Amino acid sequence: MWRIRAIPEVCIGCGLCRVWCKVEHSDSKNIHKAFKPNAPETISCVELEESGCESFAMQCRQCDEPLCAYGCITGAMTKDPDTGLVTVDKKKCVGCWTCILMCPNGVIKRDERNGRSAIKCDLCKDRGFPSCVEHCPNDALVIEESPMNPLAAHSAPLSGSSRGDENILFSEEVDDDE
Amino acid sequence: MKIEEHQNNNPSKPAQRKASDFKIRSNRLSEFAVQRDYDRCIKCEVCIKQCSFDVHYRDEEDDLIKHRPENCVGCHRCAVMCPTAAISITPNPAQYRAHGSWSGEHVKDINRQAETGGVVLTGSGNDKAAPVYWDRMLINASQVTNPSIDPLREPMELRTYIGAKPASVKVKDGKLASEMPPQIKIQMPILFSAISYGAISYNVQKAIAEAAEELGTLYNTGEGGLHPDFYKYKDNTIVQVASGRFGVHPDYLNAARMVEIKIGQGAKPGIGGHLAGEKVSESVSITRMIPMGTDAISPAPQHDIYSIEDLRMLIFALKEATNYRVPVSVKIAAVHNAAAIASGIVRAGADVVAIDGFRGGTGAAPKAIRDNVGLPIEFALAAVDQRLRDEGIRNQVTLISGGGIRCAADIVKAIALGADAVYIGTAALIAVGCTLCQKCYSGKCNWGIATQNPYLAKRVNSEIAKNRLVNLVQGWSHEIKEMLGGMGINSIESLKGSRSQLRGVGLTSEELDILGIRPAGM
Amino acid sequence: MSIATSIEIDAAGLYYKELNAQIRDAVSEGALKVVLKNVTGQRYIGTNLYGTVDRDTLRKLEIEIHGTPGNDLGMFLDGPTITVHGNVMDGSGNTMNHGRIVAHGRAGDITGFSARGGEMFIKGNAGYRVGIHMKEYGDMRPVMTIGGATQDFLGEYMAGGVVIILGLTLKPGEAHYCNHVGTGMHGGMIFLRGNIEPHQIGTGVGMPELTDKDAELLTNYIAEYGRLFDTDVSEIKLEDFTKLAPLSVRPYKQVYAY
Amino acid sequence: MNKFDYLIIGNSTAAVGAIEAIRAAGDNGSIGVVAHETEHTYSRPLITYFMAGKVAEENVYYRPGNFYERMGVECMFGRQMKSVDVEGRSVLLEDGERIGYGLLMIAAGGSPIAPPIPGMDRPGVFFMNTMDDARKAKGWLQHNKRAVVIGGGLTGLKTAEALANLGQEVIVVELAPRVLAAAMDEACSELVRQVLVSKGIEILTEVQVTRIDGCDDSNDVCFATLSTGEVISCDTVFMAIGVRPRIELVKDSGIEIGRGILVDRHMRTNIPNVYASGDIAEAFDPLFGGQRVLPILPNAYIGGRVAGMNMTGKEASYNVGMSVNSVNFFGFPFMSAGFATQEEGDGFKVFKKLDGTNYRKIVTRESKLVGMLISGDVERAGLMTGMMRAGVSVEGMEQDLLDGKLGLICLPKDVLEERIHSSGRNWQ
Repeated sequence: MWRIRAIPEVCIGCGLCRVWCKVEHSDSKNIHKAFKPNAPETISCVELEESGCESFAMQCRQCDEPLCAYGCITGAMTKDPDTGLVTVDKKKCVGCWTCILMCPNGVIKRDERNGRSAIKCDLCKDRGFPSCVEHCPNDALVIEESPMNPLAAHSAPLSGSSRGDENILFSEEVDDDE
Repeated sequence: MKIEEHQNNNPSKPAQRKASDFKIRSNRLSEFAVQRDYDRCIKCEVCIKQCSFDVHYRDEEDDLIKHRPENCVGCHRCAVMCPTAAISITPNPAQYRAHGSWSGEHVKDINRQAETGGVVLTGSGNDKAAPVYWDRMLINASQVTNPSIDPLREPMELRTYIGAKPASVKVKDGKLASEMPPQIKIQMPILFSAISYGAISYNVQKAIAEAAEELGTLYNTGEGGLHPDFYKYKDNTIVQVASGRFGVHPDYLNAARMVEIKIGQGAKPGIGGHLAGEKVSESVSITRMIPMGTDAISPAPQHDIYSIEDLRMLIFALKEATNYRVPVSVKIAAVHNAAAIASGIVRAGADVVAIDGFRGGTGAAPKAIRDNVGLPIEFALAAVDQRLRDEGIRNQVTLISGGGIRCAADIVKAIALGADAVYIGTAALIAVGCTLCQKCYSGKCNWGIATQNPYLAKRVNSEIAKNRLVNLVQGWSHEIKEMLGGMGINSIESLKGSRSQLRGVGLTSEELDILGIRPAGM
Repeated sequence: MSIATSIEIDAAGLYYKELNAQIRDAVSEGALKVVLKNVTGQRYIGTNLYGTVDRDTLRKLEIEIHGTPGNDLGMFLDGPTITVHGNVMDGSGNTMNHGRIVAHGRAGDITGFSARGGEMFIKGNAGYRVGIHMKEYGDMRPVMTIGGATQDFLGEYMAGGVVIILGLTLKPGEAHYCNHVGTGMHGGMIFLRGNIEPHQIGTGVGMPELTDKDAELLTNYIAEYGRLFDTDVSEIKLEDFTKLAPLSVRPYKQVYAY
Repeated sequence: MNKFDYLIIGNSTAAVGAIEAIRAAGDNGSIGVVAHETEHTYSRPLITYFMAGKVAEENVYYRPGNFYERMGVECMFGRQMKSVDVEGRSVLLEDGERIGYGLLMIAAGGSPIAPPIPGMDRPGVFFMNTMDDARKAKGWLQHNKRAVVIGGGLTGLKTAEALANLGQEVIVVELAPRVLAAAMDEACSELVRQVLVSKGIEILTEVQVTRIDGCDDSNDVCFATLSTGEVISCDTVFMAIGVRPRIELVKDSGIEIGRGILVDRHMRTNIPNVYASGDIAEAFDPLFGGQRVLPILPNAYIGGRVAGMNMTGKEASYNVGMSVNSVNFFGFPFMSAGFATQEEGDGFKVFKKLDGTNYRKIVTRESKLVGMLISGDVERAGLMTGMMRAGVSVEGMEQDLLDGKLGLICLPKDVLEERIHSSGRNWQ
């Protein structure tokens, strides 16, 4: 599965990640049209964090234990057992924003453009490759590719039968996999 | 000890405050014009964040991004970073009245000095249109009589050994029986020239060191000391001993593959250097071993070297300090009597002579010096090589030339003129991102290269920079091999000093004589 | 294999390279004291000891020189104590890091050039540009005590460290003869005993009052001078000292047009 | 006797959490689910949306239609558990069938509190607890137009909102002096009141409905009499006073109960092979520092998941359960977490900022963030719950928190490092 990771040491705080995220999540997917004065509001799923000289970009980490999905009252937010992507089903989302309240990284946004729905980093799945990573001028965003943790599956099908022995989340005894 | 600023107050003089006390009255025209295509501008503010010279700003009232062209230094960072290519930086079309003698630059510099009473500073290499002799030399190639070599399929040797070579060697049982002076094997005749940490940021020096390691060549610390983190690159490090003696101590000297005594720098022959106190950050202070915030002053001369005899003393002091393990290099700026000086240096016992031409780079130099003092490296190199040959001591040193090496062809020509290897500095920085805006001395380098400001310095990702440097040198190495192959030569050794491979175009007979080459067509 | 912790080397007729190699070998083999006899101008004594033994051992090493060592005595010195029973020539303590040089005689030019640490004691006069570009860093601070007087450009470009000039070789009432003292100085301090005129001092150098810490430092070094050279220092009064210190750590700030 | 490796009582969020955890762990054991409702698993908070016609029926379901099939679960819906035999590891259903289990999880939720008001049984009186309730009310409302909602808590107000959206005249009757008294402080509940009133909802506080009467010609609801003596005409009454854990199901079974079924951090009851989670459980609240019944959906899922993990033998602990609520009325968002209603004192420090309709309040204890309340600008509110879970000191950051200016970058270096690098598995 894929995750985007920030490398604060080389993040230059330019904000191009935010710009290109907005473009990708606009209707037109065209930078000029997306930012036209009368264009519908564009939303960035990347949060550029800055403090003095330090900065980094943060977007959804596609958590193995996604609290947003666990808190979702409608079942709209799920973690895909195959891709590991945490996605929101706009048709189901009613905009209660519990996911926003649950996400410890604060990277879920409100999208009120066509009805209320949560919006979050989808790794630009329609595009094939995350636009923020591709456009980062200093490689301060990278794709981490890791095998899908079977235990991380939010709703795994019956067939998946590898029975790992590791402890997971919530556990004080847990050693993180890194 | 903390030194306090002492204020000289003269109570007898009544205080008068004029407008000029509050503000510099500038008669300068902006050097650059900023053009913003408002149809393309998406107001993302990337330009605002990227400009350390405060050119771009958001006008809240008009809800537009606007600019202050008078601040622009022409580094093009904003134009490159703008996601919609909405910005172009051009020379200001509004210029001083054209004049055949008084150029706009003269007028601007006069104003600058009339305002401040100071020495006009600049950075990077000489930007004047003095003749570049590399461009007036053409390289030979084989046709029919001496077959050319295809370097893609046949072995081609760029390996170079740095160090003094004995006049003769004894071989016994097929093995070398003479004791050789220390030698350093490098994979191509290209070394990274001296750029100190302080002049450039940590990340850039790290990238250069790592590139040298990956390429199997050497980089030079400059006179800024060796950062503790960089001791791990010691097999690829040349450390410098210069007039400031910053960070010079036994560990430093013994961490290196080569020690270089810096007498002069091509961009500013005959003068010293001052690293402004504000650039002496904590990390720079650790590296240079001086307190934070104090000026790092490199005096013009080394005060223990007032003669060739003194130079010999320092060379051997360094050999003693390193137990004769590493070659000692002496770097001089190319000046009028470079040949005689080089001869003296060789006789003083140096293993390597590095000559830096007047187009060499600098982090800060008085403009008057940078643009008017020194010699083109082509002449200096040719003269030095010839003099050492005439005196029969050419073998005693490795000759490294630097100062304005721009491409692989320059390297081939330099080696044909007599160099063993070249130093590249500005070219390396361009590979990392430098756009030659010449504001290195300001410490506000928008490309994160010539700065110690942590916000700006992060702009160089050493990993990316290292890869770019490696690519550049590998690209050049391929080109050198192609040119060698074209000449029917399969080893860089065979090209060394082979001036018959060069012909001059558009050169006077004196120039041809000095370069030791024949005119094209002969 | 055992070796005497003290070893004597007769330097007569030895080229400096051979002499220094012998010293290096002796130290490598464990000598803690090296006595050099008949030294006649051999250079770089003490320079090549890096890497012989560990740093702590190097700091205990004593080198005793009888005769006159050549230039660059103890260049890059990093630990040992060198005692010279005679004069020293130019460049003693050049770029020294740590250790001690004691000369029972006079010293040449650029004594202590660019030193970053360590101590030097010169019994008599010293030459030109003494203490030039001395530095300090962290807890490293070189201190040079000169019993006599010096020539011009004393403490030029000084960026740190302490130079103490006792002026003992001057006749009573005789003024110092060095000019351009502290030119370009931007750190450190010079304590000068005896008369000096303002025109002898470089621009940018101030004469602040002695602090209590200064007095303590001076008292200690004067006492040490007395002890090392077996000299009566009771006549030396703190009030006879002039302290010279730079007015700014950025002396050339205003030189440039930006 | 039918026997399952895993028997789950209940068919809601906690049950789903447990089922998904069991299957995610790769355990293929048999799972049986007993539920007294006949519905496929659905989202309880959505029933008011469904009633208002804002959410289509198919979207009320919490998981896709083939969920049980895909998970290999045998459903026994519309059947009520009667008792548990923890010795014999079996459950007796009301219909007399006995089902055996290897491991049991009780996630039967809560039942609505029904106050003893005369007239409660009249047609037109509804609860708002199940899909069935919502469906029935939806039909009723088609030919009625004036409703009284008893209870100004979350369910009551969401019901009122739904009713207003349907064009009903709505009167909320609340016993406490203000609405949402359990979840919000005075200032914030006033903001909620203003939002509701602006949409035409009438709110009566410090009153009760004492009786519900029909009309002369009909048994249907017609009037409600208030404790003030006032009589209001209405045609529908919703009971939304609250729910309580259905602990009567395990009475005398040997399973320890408090206000709910007491569970440890592994969601295990005092009986080793019996687990409980969801609204029925009384579990550990790390902020509160003790056992609490916290009937909120996120905790139900997480508790169910922890129970599921532990049941398959993968040790997991329930450390993140704390009170969190995110709700909006007519699009205006409100959020609360932890000690949201706490006022200054008892070792708590409280910081508040009211700017128009944007309200922010943070509560700290020993310089750690332990509670918050936000209305309006809820952007990045999760940062604060994240800080609450991580237990980081927010000393000196209080003003930034109030101004909404705080980012992840303000977290201590080690916490930040963990956030940037972690795979999101270990939110302490």
